[in-house]
Amino acid sequence: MSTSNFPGGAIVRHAAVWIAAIVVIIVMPYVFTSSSSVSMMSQMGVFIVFALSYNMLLGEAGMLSFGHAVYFGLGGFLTLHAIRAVNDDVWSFPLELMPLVGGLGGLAFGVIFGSVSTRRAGVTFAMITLGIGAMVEASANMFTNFFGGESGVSGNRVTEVTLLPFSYGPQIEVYYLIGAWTIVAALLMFLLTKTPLGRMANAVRDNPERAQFVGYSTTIARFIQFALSGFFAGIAGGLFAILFEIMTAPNVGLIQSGAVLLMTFIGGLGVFFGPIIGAVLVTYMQIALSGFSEGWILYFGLLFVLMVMYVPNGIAGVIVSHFAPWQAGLAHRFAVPYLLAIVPALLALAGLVTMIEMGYHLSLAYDPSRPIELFGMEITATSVAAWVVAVALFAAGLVALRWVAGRIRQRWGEVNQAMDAQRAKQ
Amino acid sequence: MSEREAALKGAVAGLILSSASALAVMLPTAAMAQEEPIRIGYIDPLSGPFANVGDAGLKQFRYLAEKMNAEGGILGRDIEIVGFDNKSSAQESLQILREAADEGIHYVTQGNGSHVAGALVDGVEKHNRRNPDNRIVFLNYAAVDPTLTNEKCSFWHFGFDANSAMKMKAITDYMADQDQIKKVFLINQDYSHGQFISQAGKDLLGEKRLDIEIVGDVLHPVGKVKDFSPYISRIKASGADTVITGNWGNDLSLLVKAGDQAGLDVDWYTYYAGGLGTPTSLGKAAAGKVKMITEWQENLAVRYEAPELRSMLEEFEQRYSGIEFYYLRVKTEMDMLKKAMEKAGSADPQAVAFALEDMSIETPFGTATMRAADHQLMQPLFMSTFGEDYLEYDSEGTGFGWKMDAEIPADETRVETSCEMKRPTRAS
Amino acid sequence: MIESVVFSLLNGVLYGMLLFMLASGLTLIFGMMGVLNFAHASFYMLGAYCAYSISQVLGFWGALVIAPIIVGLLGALIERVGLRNVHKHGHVAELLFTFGLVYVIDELVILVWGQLPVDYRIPEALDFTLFSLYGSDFPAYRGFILFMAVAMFVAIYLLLVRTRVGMIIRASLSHPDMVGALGHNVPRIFTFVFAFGTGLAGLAGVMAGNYFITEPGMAFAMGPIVFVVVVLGGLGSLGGALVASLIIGLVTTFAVGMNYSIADMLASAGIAFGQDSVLGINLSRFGPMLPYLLMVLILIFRPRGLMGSRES
Amino acid sequence: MTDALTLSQVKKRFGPAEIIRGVDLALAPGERHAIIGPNGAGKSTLFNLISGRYPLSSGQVQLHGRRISGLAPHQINRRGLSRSFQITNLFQRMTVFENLRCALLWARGYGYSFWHLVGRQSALNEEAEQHLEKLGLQKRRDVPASLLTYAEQRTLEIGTTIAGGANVILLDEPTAGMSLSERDHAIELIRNVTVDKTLLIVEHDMGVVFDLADRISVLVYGQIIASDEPDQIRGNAEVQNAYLGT
Repeated sequence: MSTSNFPGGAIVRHAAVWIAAIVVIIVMPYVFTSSSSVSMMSQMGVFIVFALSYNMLLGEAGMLSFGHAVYFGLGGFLTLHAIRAVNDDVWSFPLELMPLVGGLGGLAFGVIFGSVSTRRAGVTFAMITLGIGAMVEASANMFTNFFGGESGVSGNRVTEVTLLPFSYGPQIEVYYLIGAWTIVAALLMFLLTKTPLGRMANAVRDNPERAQFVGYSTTIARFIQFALSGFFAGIAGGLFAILFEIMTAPNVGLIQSGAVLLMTFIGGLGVFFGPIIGAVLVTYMQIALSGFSEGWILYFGLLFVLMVMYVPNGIAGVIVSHFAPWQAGLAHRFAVPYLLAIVPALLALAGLVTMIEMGYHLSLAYDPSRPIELFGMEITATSVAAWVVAVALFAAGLVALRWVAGRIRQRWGEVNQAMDAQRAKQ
Repeated sequence: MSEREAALKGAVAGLILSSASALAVMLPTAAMAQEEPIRIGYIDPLSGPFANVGDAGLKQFRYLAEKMNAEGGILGRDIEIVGFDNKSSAQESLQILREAADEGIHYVTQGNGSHVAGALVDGVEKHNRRNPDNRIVFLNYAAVDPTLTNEKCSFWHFGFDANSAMKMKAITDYMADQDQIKKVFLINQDYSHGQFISQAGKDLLGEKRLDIEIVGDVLHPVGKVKDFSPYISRIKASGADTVITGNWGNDLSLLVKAGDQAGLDVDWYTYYAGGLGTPTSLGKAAAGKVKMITEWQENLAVRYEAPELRSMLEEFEQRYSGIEFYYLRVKTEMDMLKKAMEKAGSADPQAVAFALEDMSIETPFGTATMRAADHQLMQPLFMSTFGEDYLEYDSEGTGFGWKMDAEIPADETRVETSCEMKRPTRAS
Repeated sequence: MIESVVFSLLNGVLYGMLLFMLASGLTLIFGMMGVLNFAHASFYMLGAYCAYSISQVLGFWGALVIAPIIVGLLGALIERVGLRNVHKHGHVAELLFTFGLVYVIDELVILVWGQLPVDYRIPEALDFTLFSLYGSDFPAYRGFILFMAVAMFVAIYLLLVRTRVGMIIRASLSHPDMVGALGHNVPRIFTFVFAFGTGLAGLAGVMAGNYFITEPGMAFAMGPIVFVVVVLGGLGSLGGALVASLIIGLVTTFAVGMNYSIADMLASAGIAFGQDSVLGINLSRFGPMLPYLLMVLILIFRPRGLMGSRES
Repeated sequence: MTDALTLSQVKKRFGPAEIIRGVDLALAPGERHAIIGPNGAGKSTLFNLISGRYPLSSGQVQLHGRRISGLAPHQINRRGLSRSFQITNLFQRMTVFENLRCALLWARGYGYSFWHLVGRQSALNEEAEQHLEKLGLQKRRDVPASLLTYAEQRTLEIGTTIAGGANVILLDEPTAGMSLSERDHAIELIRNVTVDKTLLIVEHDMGVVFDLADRISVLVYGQIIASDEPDQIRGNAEVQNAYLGT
């Protein structure tokens, strides 16, 4: 019997990862102390939960949804209404557990909408979720009592009904509340992948037909997975509501649904920590990049398109693909070509960024002839020379990158051969 | 093996990615001035579908700040406008509020979307309560929801545009004097702004002119209607001679154009026909038919002989072809802020907020006063008509411009407020 | 009453035909390649903007010819450089690729043409009243749109039925595997179909850009509804797209005219109930929801759509 | 004693074409039955009809005397009928061990549980290990199914088919594409794992068929033209004529 069958080692290894995660969450606010970074990290926590719940669909069960924000948003609205009810003395429920309200709401709507949508798979399923998403978004304008019209629903998270002696007014207290929920939700979703349902979700993703011939209804497996995913999306929505104290109609809408898809995909589908990377990265980019450049959506779109083309397994997929060489002690052989790749990659990127920034500057700027500051230089977008240099940089970078890519490909070939040889020896 | 090939490509793209994020950090950041400027956070959409409007506003603020700085700034300090992209989202705006507070920005200004303004009023209130040593004042240059200076009013919020109720009062006052108006149709966007206009329009007309018949009152979804001709058929069938609409952007352009194409002969009373890009897309369709109620349009500078404003708008338009000097109230806002800071002798948010209360300022068109009771600016409003017959400045190079029909003095725009202002205790 | 019905009918058909111009390209691309092109409406927007720029130089008629070709060539380029690489990762990856493309195209349009609406006008030659009915004018340009849409349907139909390329495409619609097996260059057909489909979207943009407004938000406003049309009609079915376009056009147009709520109807039947609840909401306000509701219902109960031959 | 599997007047039409034109077949419990026939005779279609993959146009299928036609595949599977596929049909991204464990989950009553951790279910894991051993795939335990050799994949396919403990097994060309030695190994395996089970097998390789089967049916153009013991089939003139001879 091979060693990995003995669960002890795996448990210790896993536990170490989770403890490390908890430590990181505790320490981060001491590293990034400003209230906006604490707020940004809180958002990251929210979106980690949301992206993980989305991965339960697309990554684990192969269900492409364009309407996952429905459960996120409705969960958030319900949580906020519950908080308002507590503030109005209609109800009493501790703030710490409020995300559960969102979770149960997400679960309930997941059951309702899931019962109709999960009967289909593939593109049909995707279209149904798109339709439901658009419908719920449109209905936000009709049911203004619940959705609060275009100004949304707002509340005050300081309810005075709490389990712990915190008011949750200060940002940092909310951060730790979200951190705790993130850990709990992530752990539960991780464990879920180890259950019969989780395994069969994978089975239905890989081969729905075979899943049927080992006794499982693909519809029911998808449905339960979908509803549970709605539960966790609802929790994320509840946390979001506590963080911002306001929910608006776009939170249930298609753009929010698209955002979670982007996060999950960029991070990496099917690898558990992929969506976590994606949520952190995309949240950072959304907040930070939009402050740097007017063209942040374009960078974002280009990044996504390039990822779909060249890195369909996401960032986590790239990392995971290096595990085997690492274990075989061959990872160092990539060092040189990877280092080589950085130079042309930076060149091409610098060229591209310069072109895009100059383009935006020309089309939108306050004063197009005024130089822009880029990479510590002053660049005049109206000068032809700047454009020539930028295009040249970009082109040269690309050409060099192609060459390096060849080297990397070759090196992968060698490493794979070496690993096969190692395996053969065993 | 294809899977491995993918991994290779993955490795390459991964590198691009990592360097991309590294570069993102190195992108330009605002250079630090030697002397700490007074910074105003401008929170409006700078990307997405409403970016054009947000962008035009930002340019105007920056232009005026530059002018002010050239004349010595405020209290010897420069004004810096820091643009933040809120993507039209209330939540993003709240996140920006925190960022702004972190960066030591104590003044924020916003205008596009009453829902964002509402969230900001709420957010600023909570922020100032939770962070009494780092307060923020919210100067609202365009959001017109009356609740902002009524139920939701806040000591930290100042409204520089006449609110929707005041504008409707001005419109109906003007209409009451137009004897040819017999049948009025209301068509509005189906959200609180449009709903308010529909209700207020009916109420006020009913009070002022009993003989006017309201022949229709329709709400349509915001930004969703591509073809307004069905609505036009209804207006036509109702026999209306006048239409009131609070629509803005494409909902307004498409509506008026569809009316023109169907040969509908009515007068349009609007709030936002002068809004960015709207004259361009309206063009000939609007000529002689579309009216708007505003605190400003460029030909007023000619009519009221305000050379300072004329040179300002000409310089501005020369610099930015395609956009115009849309908001006089931005200038009013900046001027009042300057006056208040000088009166308070500091840029301390609370002192400045107190100084702004009941402050008056002279504009070429009359006095503008910040009413202390609800922090609503009282300023003269003007009814204007779009057409070939304008004084000097056409709109967005269309060959059509705005001609003033009537002035509604500041006093006559007054609407009672239900605001119960909670003021902080004044530090002596 | 009759006049409003007649006008709603005319307007509904017109809007429906415009939708069809967009949907036909999308449904062709799906039928042939299995790709649901999320960026289809973005190509439509590109068509409008290109037409605006070209019409500055060559006038509307030049734009009418050249702009769709440019958009089609761009589509071909994107298919060759991007989509083809993604193809091997499956349909979901293709869907995601076009999804990302939406962001890129929409932003590039802003980069090139700016964020303001551009002044793309109806040509003088078509700027007159075609006829008047019950006192309402029917502009000639609407007639032109109708004419073009019908011409387009006929042209596509003939192309599919009469030409060799069309035969191959039609064969691919029903038996995608067979065409490759018969020795046709499937990748090249894919490129052609994608270019053709996006070119059609571009043509729709040329026609609609001046009828509506050419501005950066026009793709986002049109995108989801075109999807609804194509799904409703049955993915890959041209006839289905036509029927569904007309249905959606008429439904949305007529819903607008409904100035009653369910509660009002109950009240007129003598039942006073639910004025303050959902039932009291004016039916016209349900208008924007209806297409999506239709789509969800059809997908649940008849997933191949009204006239589709196979389920996606 | 009721038959394990009964087909009565089973028919299947695809559009105008009738592919299965009234098949009657009865398998006694414990019987190893092979279906042979020329390409396009409808053998795989017949499997798909029995296992619920396609709906019947008319007729009936019974499992242990109870009607199963009209049920969904997973319901048929739960009643004790399992099948393999002509084209390898595994959970490609899962390891060999996990493929086997997934095949056991329903049979061991885990259902759609999201409160058990499969790693902690020792009885379940042991059983999966036993199957692994039976298949001789211990060394490949943690290899993803997609990386197995072809013969290994076919072996695993048989393994997942029988793991759930179904007593009626349908195997669709289990040895197609194998080398001679691999084939002998597969026959041995099939013989071992189907002890006390009812087996219905489609196979082109006559060696396999005559080696394994107790009885053989010959399917030609959607009809069974003969159904008998191997020796009788070998001598049947009609079969010779329709299939073997010409």
